[in-house]
Amino acid sequence: MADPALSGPASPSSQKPDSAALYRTVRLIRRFEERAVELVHDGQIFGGIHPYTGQEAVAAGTCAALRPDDLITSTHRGHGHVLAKGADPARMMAEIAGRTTGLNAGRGGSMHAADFGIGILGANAIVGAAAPIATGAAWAARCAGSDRVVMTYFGDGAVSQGVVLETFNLAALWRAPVVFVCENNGFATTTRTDDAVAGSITGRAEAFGIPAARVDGMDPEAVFAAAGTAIARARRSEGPTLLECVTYRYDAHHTWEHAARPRYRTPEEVDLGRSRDPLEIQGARLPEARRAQIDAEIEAVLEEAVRFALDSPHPDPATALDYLYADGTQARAGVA
Amino acid sequence: MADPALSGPASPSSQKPDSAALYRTVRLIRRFEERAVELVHDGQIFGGIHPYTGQEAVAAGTCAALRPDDLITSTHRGHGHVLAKGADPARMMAEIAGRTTGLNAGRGGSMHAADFGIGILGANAIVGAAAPIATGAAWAARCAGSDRVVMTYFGDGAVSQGVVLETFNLAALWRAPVVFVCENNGFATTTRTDDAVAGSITGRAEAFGIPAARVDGMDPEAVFAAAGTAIARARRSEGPTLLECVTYRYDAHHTWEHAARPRYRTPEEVDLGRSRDPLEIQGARLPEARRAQIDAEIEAVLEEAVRFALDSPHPDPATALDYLYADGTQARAGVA
Amino acid sequence: MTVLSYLKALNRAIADEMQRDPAVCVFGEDVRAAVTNVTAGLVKRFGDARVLDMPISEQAFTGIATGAAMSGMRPLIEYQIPALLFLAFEQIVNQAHKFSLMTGGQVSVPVTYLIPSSGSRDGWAGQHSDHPYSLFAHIGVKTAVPATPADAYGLLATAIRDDDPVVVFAPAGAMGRREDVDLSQLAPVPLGVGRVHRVGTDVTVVAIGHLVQAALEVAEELAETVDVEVFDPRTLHPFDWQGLAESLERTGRLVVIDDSNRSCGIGGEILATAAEEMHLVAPPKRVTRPDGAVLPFAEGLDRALQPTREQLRTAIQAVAKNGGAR
Amino acid sequence: MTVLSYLKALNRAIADEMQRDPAVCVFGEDVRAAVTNVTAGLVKRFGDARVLDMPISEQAFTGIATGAAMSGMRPLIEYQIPALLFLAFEQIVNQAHKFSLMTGGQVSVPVTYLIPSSGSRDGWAGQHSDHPYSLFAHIGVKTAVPATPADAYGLLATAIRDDDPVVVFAPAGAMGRREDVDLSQLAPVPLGVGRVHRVGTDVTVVAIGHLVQAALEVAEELAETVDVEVFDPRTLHPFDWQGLAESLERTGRLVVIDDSNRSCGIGGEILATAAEEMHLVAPPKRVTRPDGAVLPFAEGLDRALQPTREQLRTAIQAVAKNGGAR
Ligand SMILES: Cc1ncc(C[n+]2csc(CCOP(=O)(O)OP(=O)(O)O)c2C)c(N)n1
Ligand SMILES: Cc1ncc(C[n+]2csc(CCOP(=O)(O)OP(=O)(O)O)c2C)c(N)n1
Ligand SMILES: [Mg+2]
Ligand SMILES: [Mg+2]
Repeated sequence: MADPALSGPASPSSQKPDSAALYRTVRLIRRFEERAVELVHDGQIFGGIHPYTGQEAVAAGTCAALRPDDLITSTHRGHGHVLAKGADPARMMAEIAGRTTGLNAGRGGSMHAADFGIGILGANAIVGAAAPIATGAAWAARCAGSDRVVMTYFGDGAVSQGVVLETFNLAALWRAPVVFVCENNGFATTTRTDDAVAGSITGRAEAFGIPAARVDGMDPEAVFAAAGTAIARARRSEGPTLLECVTYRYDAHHTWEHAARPRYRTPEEVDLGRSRDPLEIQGARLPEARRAQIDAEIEAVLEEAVRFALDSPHPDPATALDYLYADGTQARAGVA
Repeated sequence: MADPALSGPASPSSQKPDSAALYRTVRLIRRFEERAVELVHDGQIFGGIHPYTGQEAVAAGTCAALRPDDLITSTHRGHGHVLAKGADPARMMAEIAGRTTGLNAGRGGSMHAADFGIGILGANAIVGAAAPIATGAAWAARCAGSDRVVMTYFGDGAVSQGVVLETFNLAALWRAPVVFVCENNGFATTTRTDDAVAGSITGRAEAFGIPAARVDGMDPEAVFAAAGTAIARARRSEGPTLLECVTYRYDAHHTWEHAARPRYRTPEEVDLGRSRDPLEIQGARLPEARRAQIDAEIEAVLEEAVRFALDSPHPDPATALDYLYADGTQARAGVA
Repeated sequence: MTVLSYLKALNRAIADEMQRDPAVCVFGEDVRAAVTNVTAGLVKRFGDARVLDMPISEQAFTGIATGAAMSGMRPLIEYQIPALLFLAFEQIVNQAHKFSLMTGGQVSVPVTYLIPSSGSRDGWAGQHSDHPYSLFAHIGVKTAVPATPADAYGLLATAIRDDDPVVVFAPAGAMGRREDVDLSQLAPVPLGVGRVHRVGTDVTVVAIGHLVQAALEVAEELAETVDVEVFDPRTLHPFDWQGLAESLERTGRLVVIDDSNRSCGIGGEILATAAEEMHLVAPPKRVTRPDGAVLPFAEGLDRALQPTREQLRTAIQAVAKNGGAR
Repeated sequence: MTVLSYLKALNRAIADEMQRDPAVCVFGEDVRAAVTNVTAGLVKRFGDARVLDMPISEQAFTGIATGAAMSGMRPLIEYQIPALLFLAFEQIVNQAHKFSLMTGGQVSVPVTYLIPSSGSRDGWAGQHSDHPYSLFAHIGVKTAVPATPADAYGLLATAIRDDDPVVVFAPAGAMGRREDVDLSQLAPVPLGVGRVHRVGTDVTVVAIGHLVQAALEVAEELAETVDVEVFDPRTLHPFDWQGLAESLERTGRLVVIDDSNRSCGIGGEILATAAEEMHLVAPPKRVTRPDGAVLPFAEGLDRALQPTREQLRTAIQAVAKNGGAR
């Protein structure tokens, strides 16, 4: 029952996709994640990461359809969204390496990367918790007379989280300028979407009168088109839209899986899932030379990002309570 | 988009309604509430009540379709459900008067009345909170090899509560033998249903693959028929159903309104709402003499209930912590 | 001088802050009809774009307030019942409270959570009678429990202006208080600054919220034999440890009366900090709800689990020199 | 003797209880694949009707466990992250905890809430590193924090058999512990009975969870100058106040080390109760997380907010007679 209007081409208000730019973003995220996983294995990233590999088309396509002053919230698997929205890869790498030069000065790490200056209201470690925050920001933007739109990402697991469903209701009632992007990558950790979701993902939004579309989440341009329509609708104050982007997680749920190797999908299944690759789909849209040029640029960017991150200082333990209170209220230490 | 199968007559497995018994229950609840409101005004009930007046057809019709060994959970507006499921009106009155002879020994009061011996798993003071509890009881019943059904009541306000929506998903996934009865009385306190519910109430259940029907909640026999179908479905392990019973709250949200008089509906609107009365609808189905006889019986029952309640002892303050822990673990007092 | 009720003081603080700052808005259930009376008149004065009735979705609207606060608004949320904080707990303690530190100071979350009629509200039984302020002090969310109308005004105004999340508990037992005030003198009260309601030399009684009144009455009753100082911390986090230390410097004796559960309550925290760091010449005492208390419905049972004047009197006498005999 | 790890002890306790009692079942996210390893092998052994993977619906499945428990089941819920308790807070503290009293003893709610890897789990940052056991002690939900593999086994087994809700926190810092045990001697450990891990005469150190190990190490380091008794309460509610009193009867000096926030934490409760009721010859001390702590991501910052051996050593020396000099 997906809304046919949303499956069609992007509304006239949205631009044509810039295929090279989309490819560039997909490539940046892919290589960022691969480098980050290496750093995890090298012990340079405390605690590991949830790699976004395979899902890059979603971040790339949706963010390309946003204006720079639009806002996003992200998830535990958030590197892709943060990079696609324009965060500096070096400061992002420094953040997940816990350095003072990181986006959050090393206080947030992989699951909390934020850059308020460019509209990134933060990744979030609690499944579904950012949906109302995004909706509040969207409402506030409209109150302030702006036509900004907020895009909020979450996984297939989040559509069973009460706060997300409550938020659908409020966003619909208020026609909040928010776009709900559900990345259905087939699994919540080890749990298959079908085993966790009664009914359908799009149906959950539609129940609240929110139009919803199922989108090919492996194709950056398909995502871009659907996002453009949803964003335009939000910008016209016509209310929220849900996009279910069907994608596949190539790598582990989290890097701990690389060692623990829980069995919940077969190698054949993974191969099948990887048979459609956003990098290849988008890459095929560019002349070979252009692609190679972008690839080289990205390598340089990441080389520099890793160098920047690893050369940056670790924060001083004496500053551990900095920023706890906005007004500088001093917390009592743990020993008198 | 209500499921037509559910709006039709009750399935063959359900019995014919016993019109007199239904009338009796409606009358019992109506008069119980009227007497209870009097006791509130007389200062005999600590804290007041949420009167169920006007909604009696829902409790009467649904409970009549249950087997005695079936279970229910109820709400802050729970007297009707508790009485319809068969609780002793005298012990119920004693409970809301806070006496030792009350269903909960005076520990629960109006919002927590329970009688586990006859399948009443408790009213609940938190909107929506009983829905998962009911679903857990339903699941446990099936695990135990029983074909018991659990009926869980909540208001129109509860369909925006996350835990209820999460519960829809789990109940649907597990085909739990539970029937969700949403009493749409037009308001959540002062908030109109239409201002709080985007989409429709039935649509919220349907999104999870749960069949749903909109039922005339002023007609006990219509409710009975719909409940019969839903219960039969649950008993066959085919899964949950939602019944939206459209009704009207005649009296205040809570007795404090009798003094505070917040303005959120006009007298004309109330008159219109009261123009269909379950007592009259059901009463008209009986010979006049039979109706008068039942009315007299009920008066006697309530006379006795009030007498019993007010003659019963108040609990001893020294026993205030009794039952805090099931195994008798002693809590430290508030002063050493 | 005008007689100001506690309830009206809360209402006035909100109205004054809404008037002063267009970013202040009110979220809650039935706030337009103002069923708690705290928001009476606000929708008429400020319009329904700033006074928003919410569906029964505490988690979502708490999170929405966080997002709005990050974007320049200053929402005040009214929760009709203390237990609704439990529903929104993740959004308050794990989201709103943590954003400033987690983002390295990029953002602040100026939201006020107001709970009118916290604690026992006479006959609302087990699920509606909690007084969970100590939970927020433990988490470290700024927490205020005003005792008087002027402090209710001043602390609520400060909470709304504060750049961090602040929970304001208005005890049911204080909602009916009235006091003579000069309205033009009403002013914000800083967080973390306690108030000595009565100066005394023998025993310091720290009282929280509505129990300040009880403490003052007991102090008068005992005035012949024990000279009681009554200290109201006003905010539980941050706490005016210095003010407490100064009082104990004088008295060296401490009793706390606190209407929350005994274990890990603010009463215990006050005793612990005093024992660790301050001048005490006798073992301190506290008067609280029992461990794990669930308030039963019946009036006598409900009362039996809340701290009483009687218990306070006995505790003061036990702590005072010579058992409070002169 | 066999080497038993803490993790394996938890796993074994669940398996043994499932074997013993068909009413025991396991709810949680990814419990079939056993991503935390706590539930490894259970689905194979007991079938998927008793080991249930849940959608990400903490509130609902917590409530479902309550309903099932009222109807004869004994669910154990595994929460992957301590903060998930915040999502289910209302269902635990306002529903499961209160049903027995509110119904006048008609029903009990035997549910176990298990949090493997509570506290800092190295790099999981602000929203995944809380150690919120003190909140449950305040509410009065039975709360266990086992320190050793044998106690992990024994307390979890007891929790499952207990007729009330019990929260079991398995600290991340203890999950890796191993100890030599005679498997046939593994047995339930009663709630409310502490354990003296090391007998001493000079200072009583109360350590919670994984910090028992730290306390024992520091005690050995200081053995030349201070004779430290290490007391592990094992359960925070009910608490073994008598055991603590007996220890203080001997030492008269108290230090608590507790990996939860300072204000209104169990550390404060222990100091308060000792100051009120027990034998103390010197001001007690506690070593905790700071007030309102949010653990920052970077390793050095994360560590800086947790209590350290160094701080414990200093605190013991400060409390000991003559500063611990001999
Ligand atoms: C509310 C909540 N429950 C559980 C977790 C633990 N957890 C982290 S990620 C995850 C799976 C999320 O699945 P999905 O939403 O599909 O996102 P994906 O990981 O597939 O990107 C779980 C259960 C959490 N962080 N928050
Ligand atoms: C979760 C929650 N939020 C708010 C309240 C306060 N409250 C009690 S009844 C009520 C309205 C409920 O409306 P509805 O569900 O339609 O039931 P009705 O009162 O109409 O029977 C509210 C908001 C509550 N008890 N629980
Ligand atoms: Mg997923
Ligand atoms: Mg209603």
